[in-house]
Amino acid sequence: MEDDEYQEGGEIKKFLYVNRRLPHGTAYAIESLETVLIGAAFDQDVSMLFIDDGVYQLKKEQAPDCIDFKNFSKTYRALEMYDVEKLYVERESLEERGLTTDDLLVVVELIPGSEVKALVDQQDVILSF
Amino acid sequence: MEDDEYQEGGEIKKFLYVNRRLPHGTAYAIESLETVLIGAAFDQDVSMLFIDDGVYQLKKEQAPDCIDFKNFSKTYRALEMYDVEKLYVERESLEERGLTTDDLLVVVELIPGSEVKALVDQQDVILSF
Amino acid sequence: MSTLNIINKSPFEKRTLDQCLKRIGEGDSVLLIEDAAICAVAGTAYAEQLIAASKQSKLYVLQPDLQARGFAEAALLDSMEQVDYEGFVNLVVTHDRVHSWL
Amino acid sequence: MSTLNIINKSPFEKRTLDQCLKRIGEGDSVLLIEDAAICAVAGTAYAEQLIAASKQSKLYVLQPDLQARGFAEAALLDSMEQVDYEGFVNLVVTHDRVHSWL
Amino acid sequence: MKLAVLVNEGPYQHQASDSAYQFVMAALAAGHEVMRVFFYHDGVNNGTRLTTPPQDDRNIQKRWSALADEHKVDLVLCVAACQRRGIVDEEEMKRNGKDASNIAEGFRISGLGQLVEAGVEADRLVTFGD
Amino acid sequence: MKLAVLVNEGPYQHQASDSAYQFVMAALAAGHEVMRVFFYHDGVNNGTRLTTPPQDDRNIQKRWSALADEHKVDLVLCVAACQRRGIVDEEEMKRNGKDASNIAEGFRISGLGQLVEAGVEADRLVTFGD
Repeated sequence: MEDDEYQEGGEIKKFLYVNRRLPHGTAYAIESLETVLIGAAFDQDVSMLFIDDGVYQLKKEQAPDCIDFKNFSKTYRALEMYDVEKLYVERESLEERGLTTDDLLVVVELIPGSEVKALVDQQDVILSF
Repeated sequence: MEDDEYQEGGEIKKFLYVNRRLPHGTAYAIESLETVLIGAAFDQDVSMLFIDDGVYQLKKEQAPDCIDFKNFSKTYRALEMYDVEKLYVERESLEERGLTTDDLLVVVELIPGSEVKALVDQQDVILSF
Repeated sequence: MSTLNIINKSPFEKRTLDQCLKRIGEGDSVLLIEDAAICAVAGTAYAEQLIAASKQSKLYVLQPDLQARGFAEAALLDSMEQVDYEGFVNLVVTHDRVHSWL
Repeated sequence: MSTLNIINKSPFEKRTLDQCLKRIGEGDSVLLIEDAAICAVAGTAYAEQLIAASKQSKLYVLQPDLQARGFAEAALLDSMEQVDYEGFVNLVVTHDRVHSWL
Repeated sequence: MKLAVLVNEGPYQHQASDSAYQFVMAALAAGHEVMRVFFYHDGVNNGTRLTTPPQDDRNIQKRWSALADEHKVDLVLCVAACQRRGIVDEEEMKRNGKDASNIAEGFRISGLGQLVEAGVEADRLVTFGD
Repeated sequence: MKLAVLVNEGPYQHQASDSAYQFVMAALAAGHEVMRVFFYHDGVNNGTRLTTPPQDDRNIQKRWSALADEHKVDLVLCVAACQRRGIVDEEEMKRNGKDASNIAEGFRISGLGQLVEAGVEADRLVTFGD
């Protein structure tokens, strides 16, 4: 039952944050983003994957101040400064919603659904809220 | 903007409790049932409608004690004592789930989906958790 | 005898929209709020289903919830009417009952 | 490189099961817990989809969650293996990672 | 018209409490009466005074408390839901032998009968949840 | 093996906290180490000592507190989530000028870094939510 693949300290782990929910209707999107920002200090290998309704988190022109919510969508633009540079968006998720990469706040890597498994298979830790 | 159809006191209102969720995974089923029991004291005209996953609330042989949950399913049998006698179950909801009325704890009135609207249209208040 | 049906979840996430639409009819209205607002936008996978529903029911979307999610300027389905919270209150008052599909 | 995928919601309520199954493959497993346990039972509208998925992925259901909901004695899908919490822990340990589809 | 509102989710996690608040404000502005807001399920978590949300965010509890103060709206937390979730007033504190209370101003704890009563007395009941 | 667990929902409303508890008990019984249970989002509501569940029902908070005591499992509540939801220890009480605390025994409030650290240090991280 022992797994010596990773020793404590030193070793770098691959973290994948899977975002599947709309922003604002629930707090999962903002609290996921907060985890990514805090996690950046740990110098791990971080990727973010936006699939299903998670692609709406990156939609341009969000104005949640109209319902008295904080507008945290700008923070996705700041991820680069935290060395979080691998943002993947599933093409089919955009298409079903009538969206294109032009609708998104940040430059992302568009991947087909058939490549999601390969991305997941590389990871050590998956966080999906 | 005034609605004089019902005066306070005296008048009896028709309440429909719509149950659409599985029991145990969330507390909505048990807390809905608690409302019905408390509401019985108000001498209103109460009906309960079980559609979608709500039909599972009436499944026989529930044993939630195996995960340390209270077994409140017997309470559905006691509804009669509270004069809550109109329990409607949608036929299609049972069928999709491979269930029949033999699987249910209580005697219910089976209605086709096409009659749900007529039932709803008779109501004054709809509570769905 | 009209019912105001309120949907608050994305049809991509939950089946509530389907489950509501198949059980309502003539005289009923549907109001899309919170995360459900996004399906008021033209071009989603649910457009056709909503257009079909609009033949018998009135469809409304809560504008602030659309705007919050970045769709203030987006093209909406033809049959979709935008309301603000004042309009939401009016819908509640002018229907016989409210059914929140949770 | 295998992933244990955990689903906890009924496919009648949420689309999580669909969304998971279409993105996993060879070597992956699916564990149905909580409200998702009910789709392990034979004869539901999701039986076919799960049987198809079982051609490439192993399917498990958490027995206590089935029993809680009244299906301890029910016929399950052929491809469905029952585990208790001890079995759940074993699945976690014997896969490379865990993906909870929330 | 006389309206009542039911809130089934707690603050910040779901939009339900925000939507309910905006709805109540609009209803009052339009001249309607809001006879009661009933908090059930996790909704009772709106009634704790111990939150400290980020300074640049809305304060959901204070907004409800101010509404109760200014518009005399009756904010009722379900007692059974409070007991399961740890919302306590002075009386519940004594009754259940707790060493602290956490209820916020403008809220009161009462029975589920208050929800049914709201359904009976109001012309319309509107539910906000998950 | 070294395991970590994340709980995203509060007690009684969702099964998440129950499932997580049963999982942790089974993991300990099988001889694994559970290095941390991290409570995030509404999950922090598991850590209040002010609940009084019905006598014939499970006491979710007491069960977690007993687990911490008997098995030395580290139960961590996310500080930012606690502030939004009103879970307060002595230190937070002073820092935010509150007049009461409500944290239960065996829980501690700390930063989100503790979740990431658990992901780094544990061999497997298992999430329970809605």
